[in-house]
Amino acid sequence: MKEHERDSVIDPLQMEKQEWKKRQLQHRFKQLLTITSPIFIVLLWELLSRTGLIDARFFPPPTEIVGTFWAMGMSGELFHHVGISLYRIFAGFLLGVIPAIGIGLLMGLYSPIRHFLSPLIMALMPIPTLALLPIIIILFGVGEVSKVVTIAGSVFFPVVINTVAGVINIDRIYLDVAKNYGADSKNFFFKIALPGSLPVMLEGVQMGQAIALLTIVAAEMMGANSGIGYLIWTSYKAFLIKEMFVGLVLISFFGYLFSLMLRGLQTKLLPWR
Amino acid sequence: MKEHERDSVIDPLQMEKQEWKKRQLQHRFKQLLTITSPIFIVLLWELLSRTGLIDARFFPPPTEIVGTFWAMGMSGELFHHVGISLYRIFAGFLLGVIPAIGIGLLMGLYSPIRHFLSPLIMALMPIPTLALLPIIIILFGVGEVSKVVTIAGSVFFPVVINTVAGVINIDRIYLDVAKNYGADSKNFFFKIALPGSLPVMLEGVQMGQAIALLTIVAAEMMGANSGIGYLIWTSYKAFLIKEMFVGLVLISFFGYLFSLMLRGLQTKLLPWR
Amino acid sequence: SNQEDEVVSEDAPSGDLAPLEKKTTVVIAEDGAASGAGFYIAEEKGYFDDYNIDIKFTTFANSDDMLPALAAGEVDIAGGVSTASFFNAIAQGIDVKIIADKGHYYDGNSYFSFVIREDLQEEIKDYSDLKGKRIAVSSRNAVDDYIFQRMLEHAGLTEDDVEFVLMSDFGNMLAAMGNKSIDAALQIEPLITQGESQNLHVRFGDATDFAPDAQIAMVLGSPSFIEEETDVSLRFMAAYLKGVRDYNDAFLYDEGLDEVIDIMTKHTALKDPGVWKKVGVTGLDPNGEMFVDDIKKQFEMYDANDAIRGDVDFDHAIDTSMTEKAIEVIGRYER
Amino acid sequence: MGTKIAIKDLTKVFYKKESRVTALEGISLDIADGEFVCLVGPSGCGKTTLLRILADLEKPSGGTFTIAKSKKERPLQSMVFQERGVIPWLTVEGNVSFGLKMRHLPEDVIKERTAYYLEKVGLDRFANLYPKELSGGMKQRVSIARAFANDPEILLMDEPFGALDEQNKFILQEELLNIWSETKKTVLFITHSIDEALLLSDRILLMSSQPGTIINEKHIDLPRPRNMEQVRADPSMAEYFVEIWNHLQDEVQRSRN
Amino acid sequence: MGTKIAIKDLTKVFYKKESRVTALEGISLDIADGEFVCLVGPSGCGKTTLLRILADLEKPSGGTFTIAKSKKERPLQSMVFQERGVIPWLTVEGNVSFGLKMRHLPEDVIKERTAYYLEKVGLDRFANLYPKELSGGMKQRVSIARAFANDPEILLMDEPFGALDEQNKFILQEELLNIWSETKKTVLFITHSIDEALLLSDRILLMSSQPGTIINEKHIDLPRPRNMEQVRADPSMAEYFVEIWNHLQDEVQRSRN
Ligand SMILES: Nc1ncnc2c1ncn2[C@@H]1O[C@H](COP(=O)(O)OP(=O)(O)OP(=O)(O)O)[C@@H](O)[C@H]1O
Ligand SMILES: Nc1ncnc2c1ncn2[C@@H]1O[C@H](COP(=O)(O)OP(=O)(O)OP(=O)(O)O)[C@@H](O)[C@H]1O
Ligand SMILES: [Mg+2]
Ligand SMILES: [Mg+2]
Repeated sequence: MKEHERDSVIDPLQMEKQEWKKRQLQHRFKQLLTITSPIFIVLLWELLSRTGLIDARFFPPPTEIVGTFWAMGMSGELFHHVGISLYRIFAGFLLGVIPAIGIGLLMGLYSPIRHFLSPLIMALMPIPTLALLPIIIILFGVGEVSKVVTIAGSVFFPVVINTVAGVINIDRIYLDVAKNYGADSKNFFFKIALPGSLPVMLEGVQMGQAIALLTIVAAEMMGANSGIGYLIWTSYKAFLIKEMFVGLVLISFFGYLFSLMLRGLQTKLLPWR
Repeated sequence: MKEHERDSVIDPLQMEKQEWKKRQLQHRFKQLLTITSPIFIVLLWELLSRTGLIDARFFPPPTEIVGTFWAMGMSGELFHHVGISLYRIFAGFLLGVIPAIGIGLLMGLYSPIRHFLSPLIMALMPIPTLALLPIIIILFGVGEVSKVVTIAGSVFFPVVINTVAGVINIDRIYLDVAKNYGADSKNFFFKIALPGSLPVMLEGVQMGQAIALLTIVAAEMMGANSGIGYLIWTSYKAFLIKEMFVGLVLISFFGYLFSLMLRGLQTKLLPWR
Repeated sequence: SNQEDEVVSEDAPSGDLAPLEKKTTVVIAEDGAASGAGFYIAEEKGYFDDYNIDIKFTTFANSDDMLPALAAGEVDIAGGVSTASFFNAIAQGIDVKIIADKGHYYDGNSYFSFVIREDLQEEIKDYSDLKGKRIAVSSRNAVDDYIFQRMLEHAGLTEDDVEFVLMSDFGNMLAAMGNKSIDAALQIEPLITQGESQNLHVRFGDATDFAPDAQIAMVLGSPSFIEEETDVSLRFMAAYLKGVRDYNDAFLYDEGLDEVIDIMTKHTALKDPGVWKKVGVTGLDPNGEMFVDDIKKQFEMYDANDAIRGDVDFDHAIDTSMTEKAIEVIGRYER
Repeated sequence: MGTKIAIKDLTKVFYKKESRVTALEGISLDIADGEFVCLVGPSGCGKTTLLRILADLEKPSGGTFTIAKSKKERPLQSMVFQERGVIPWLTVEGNVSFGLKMRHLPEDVIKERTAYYLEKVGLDRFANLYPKELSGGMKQRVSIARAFANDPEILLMDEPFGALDEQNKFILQEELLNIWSETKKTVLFITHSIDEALLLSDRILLMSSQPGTIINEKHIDLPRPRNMEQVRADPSMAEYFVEIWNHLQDEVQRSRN
Repeated sequence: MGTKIAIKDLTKVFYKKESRVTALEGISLDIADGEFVCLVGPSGCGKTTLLRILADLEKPSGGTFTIAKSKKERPLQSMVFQERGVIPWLTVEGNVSFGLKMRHLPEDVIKERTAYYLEKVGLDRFANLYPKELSGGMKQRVSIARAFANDPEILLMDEPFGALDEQNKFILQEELLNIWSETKKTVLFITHSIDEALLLSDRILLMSSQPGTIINEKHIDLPRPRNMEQVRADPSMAEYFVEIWNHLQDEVQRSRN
C-alpha cells in the first residue's frame, strides 16, 4: 500500500498532471483578473464620487449612471438613440468598406491606378472628419445621407490602404502558381488576389469599424436629433452629465461588441490562417 | 560591318538592356502619374470652380486659396498657427507614445498586468476624443495641458495595443535563445523584448501620428486661440472658406510630411528588416 | 481681500478706482462672437490695464463648452446664452452667475434673426408661410429654441407644422443653404450679412417682430470670481462697461467707429472692415442691464420641456450686484 | 520515343541598373518523351531560371525551346514548386483541383480526377483540411498531386523535397516514382541531393556554376523499380556519386573564388 | 576520460486537457568528455525534447541528469538552434558575442573571442551585416560561432544543417569538425541524415518512435579526419547506413500505423 503511494507520487504522468492543474489555476486567476479590473475601477469611482474625493457633479457615481440608464431604457428613449446610431454606423460602414475594397483591389492589381490614386489618398487621409463636416454638408445636405457619408469617409481610408497593402504583399509564388496553371483574370482575381489580400484587408476593416464608432459623435453633431452621438452631445450641452455618461458607456459597449464580432467574422472568413 | 550589326541585335545582353530601358521608361511614367494626379485634380477644381460648375462660394478656385495662403503667410499669422499646432501635436504625441510603450511592454511581458489592463483599454478605446472633451476640460483645464492631453489620449491607444501585440508575437525561439544564453531580465528587456517588438510597435506609432493630426482639430475647438485646428474652426464659423481650405491643406501637408518622416525613422530604427 | 469701501480718485489712471496692487489675470472664455465687443474694446483701449488687470482670452467653439471650465474655476468670465445646461449646472450645485448683458436685440436690425433661402423669397412672404419648411436652429432648449418658439407662436404655427433641423454650428447653416437642404435658419451676425453678400440667404423680417425684448447673451461669472475676488471683479466690470460704452458711441453715434472696427477685426474672424459697417448691431446695454423677465421666460420654457433636472432657484442665478456697484463708480450712461 | 523538350542555345541575362548576371549561357538540350531527367548543379547556377523559362514564368534573352504537344486540350507544363507553392487559402482538395478549375473542365471530370490523385498520394482523408494543418511532407504531396492531376505534357519540379527530412523525402520519392511509372510523364527535376538524383532519374545533367551551362551528363541505367539500398549497394552508383560529388565540390569552390 | 553528461531514467510527459503524450521514456545515457554523439530517430520521437531538457528549456517529468562542471565560470551548455535561431535584430557580431555579453564578460575578452570565432567560420568580413543579408549557410555559421564562443561545458545541436543544401551542408560539417577537433567539446547532435551522423560522430544513438527510448547505438571508429568519400567508400559504413536506414524505415512505418 505504502509503496504504491510512494510510486504514484513520483509517477511522471501524475507529476505533469499536477503541473497542469497548477497552470489551469493560474489561468483561472488571470481570467478573474480580467473581470476584476473593470469592477475595481467602477467601485473605486463609486467610492471616490460618494465620498466627494472626486467631484460628483462631473463624475456622478456609477450606480446613479446605471439608474439613469435604466430610466432611459424603460422610457424607450435609449433604444431609439441606439437604433438610429446603429443604422448609421452600419450603413456608413458598408458604404465606406465596399468601395474601399473595390478601389483597393484595383490599386493593388494595376500599378498605374495605384500610382495615380495613392497621392490623393495620402493627401486626403490626414484631414480630420470634423474639419470636413462643412464640405460634407455642402455636398450631401443635413439628412441621413450626410451622416452616413461622414462615417463612410472615415472608414474608407484604413480599408483602402490595407487592401492595397494586402494585394501587394501577396507572396509572389502564388501569382506564379496561378500563372503556371493558366488562371484567367477572373479566376486570378477571385482565387488569388481577393483571398490572398483578405487577412490584411480585414485588419483594415477592423480599424475602419473602430473609426466608424469614433466618428459617430462628430456625424451626429450636425443636423441630428437622435442617436448616441446626439445623446452625448446634447446631454453635455444641457449639462446632463449622467445622460452623457450613459452615451459614453454605450459607445464603449458597442465598440467592444463590434470588435468581437469582427474578430469572429475574421476567423470565419479566414479558416486557413 | 553589316554582320556585326546583325549580331548585336540578337545579342542577349543587348536584348535585356533594351528590355530594361523599357521598364525604366514605364517606371518614369508611373512616377509621372504620381505627380499628375494631384495636379489634375487641382486643375479640374480650378476649372469647375471658375466656370461655376461647382459652387465657388464653397469651393473657391485653388489659385485663390493659394493667394490667401500667401497673404496669411506674409502677415506671419500662418506661422504662428502652424508653430503652436506643431508644438501641441509634438508634445501630445510624445506624452501619448512614451507611456504607451512603457505600459505596452509591461503588458506584453507580464500576463497578469496584461489581463488586468486590457479590458480597461478595450473599454476606453472606442470612446471618441470629441466625446471626452468635457471630461478633459474638467480634469485639465483649458490651457495647453488639456490640448496636449487630448492628443496624447488619442495617440495612446494604437501604440499600446501594437506594443503589446509586438511583444506577444516575438518568435518564441528568440526567448529560448535568450534563456539558453543566460540573459538576465535587464538584458532580456533591452536585447530581446524591446527590439523584437519594435517593428509592430512602430506601426502603432505611425497610426498614432495619423490620429494625433486627426485630433488636433478637436483639441483646438476649446479654449484655443491659435493653431491650425483653431484656424479651420474659426474660419468656418465666420464662413471664411478660403482660410478654412488653407487650414485643411496645412493639415494634409503635415500629415504627409509626418508619415514620410516616420517611415524614415522606421528604416533607421529597423536596419535589420 | 474684501475691500468693501473702494476709494474713488481722479488721480488713478482710470480716473476712478485705484489700480490693483498686484497684477491679476482674468481669463475670459469667448466664442469669437461680435457680442464680445465690450471685452475686446476694453482690452485694446487699456481700460483693463488701468486697473492692473491682465486679460487672457480663450476661445471655445461653443458657449456651452465653457460651462464646466467656468464651474471648475478654469475661466473667470464667459460669454454665454441662456440654456437649459446653464440651469442644469446650477441644479447640480454649480454656482455660475449671470452678471451682465452681452447681447440683446436692437431696433429693427437684429443680430440674431431668421433668414430664408434666396430662391424662396417669392414663396415665403410671411412667418406663416414657413409652414412645412425645414428650419435650422442651432440648439434645443436654449435661447435659439426660445426664439424659434416665439416665432412659431407669432406665426400661429406649432412645432409639428415645420421641420426642426438641429444644426449645432451656424457655419453649417450656410452650407446647408447652399445645397438647399434647409429652407430657413435662425442665423447670427456676421454670418447673416456674409450669407447675404454671397447670395445664400436673405434676411427674413426681424426677430424684434415677435421678440423685441429678448435677452440673447449674458456675461457669466465663476462663483469664486464674483464672490471672493470682489475687488478684481468690480474693476473688471467697470472696465467692461467702459468698453461697451465705446461700442455704443461708435455704432450708434459714429464716434470713433473706425477704431472700434479695427478692434473688432482683430478679435473676431470677420476681417473685412467694410462688412462691419453693414452688420446688424448687437445690442449691448451701456449700463449692463438685462431683460431679466425674458431670461425667466426662457427658463420656464426649458422647465416646461422637462429639460431641467432638479430644483433651481432662478433668482439665485442672477446676480447684478457687481454691475450696480460698478455703475455707482463710473456713473450711469445717458444719451 | 520522340523528343519531348528541345532547347536550343538558351541564354538568360538578368540586366539591372548596376548588375548584369548571365544566369544561363547557351543551353542546348533534348529530352525524350517519358524521360526522367535530373538537373544537378551548385547553388546559383541557374537551375531555377531554366525551369522558370520552360514554365513560361520568365522570358529567355536568347535561344528557343519547344515542348511537343500530344493532345490539343492538354496543358504544356505544370510546375511543382517548393514547400511554399501550396496555396494556403485553398483546402487540400482545392489545391489539387486548382489547375483543372483554371482550365474550366466539367465539374465531374474535376471531381473524379481530384479524387483519384488525392487517393494516390494518400490524402483522401485530409481533402478538406487547409495547408496549415499539414506537415511539410503532406504539403509536397498536395503539390505533386496538383501537378499530376493537371495532366500536362511535361512536369517541372524545382527541388520539391529540399526542405524535408531524409525519411519523409524517401517516402515521397517512392510515391513520386510510383505515380510517374503509371503515367510515364516527361519530368525535369532539380535537386541538390545526389542520392535523390541517382534514385530517380534516367539521366543526370550536371551544370557549371555561373554562367550556367551543361557540362556533363550521366545515364543511370539501374533497373526500375529501384530503392535506396540498391543505389547504396551498387558500386557503379557509388562511383557516380563520388564523381558528381567531386564535380559539385569543384564548382562550389570555383564559384567561391 | 570521465563522464560529461549522465542521464538517468529521464522521462517527459506532455499533459494537456485532452491529450497526454509520453515524449521520452526512461532514457539512461552516459556521454564521455569530448565525445561527439549523434541522435538519430524518426520524426516526433522526442529528440528535440531531450535536448531542450538538457538545455534547461523544459523540465523533465521524471529522472535526472547531470552535466559535469570543469571550471566555475564556464556555462553549462549552449544550444545551436535551427536556422531561425539567429536573432535578426543583432548583427553577425552581435549574435556571436551574445552569450558573452549576457555573462557580462569584460569588453576586451568579448571582442577578442568574437573576432576569433568570426574568423574561424569565415565571417569576419560580414561582422556588421544583419542576418537578413546572409544566406542560410552563413546564418548557421553565425549560430555555431555563437555557441563555440560561449565556451560551454557541452554543445547541444538540434539539426543545425537540416535546411541547407547538400553542398553547403558538407562545407559546414567540415568546418564544424575543424573547430570541434580544436576544442574537443562534448557534443550532442541531432540529425535526420544518416550520412551526416556517420561523418561526424563517435557514437550514433538510435531512438524508437513514440514514446522515445534509445534502442540501439553504433560506435563509429572511422579514423579522423574523415571525409565524405571515405564514408561512402567504406563497406562497413555502407552496412551501418543500411542498418540505420532500415531501422528508421521500420520506425516510421510503425509510427504511421
Ligand atoms: N529576378 C532576378 N533578377 C536578378 N538576378 C536573378 C534573378 N533571378 C535569378 N537571378 C540570378 O541568376 C542566377 C541563377 O539563379 P537561380 O535561382 O536560377 O539559381 P539556382 O541554380 O536555382 O540556385 P539554387 O540552387 O540556390 O536554387 C543567380 O546568380 C541569381 O542571383
Ligand atoms: N510543448 C509541447 N506540448 C505538447 N506536446 C509536445 C510539445 N513539444 C513536443 N511535443 C510532442 O512530443 C513529441 C516529441 O516531440 P519532439 O519535438 O521532441 O520530436 P523530434 O524528435 O524533435 O521530432 P522532429 O524530428 O520532427 O524534430 C511529439 O509527439 C510532439 O508532438
Ligand atoms: Mg533554385
Ligand atoms: Mg526536433
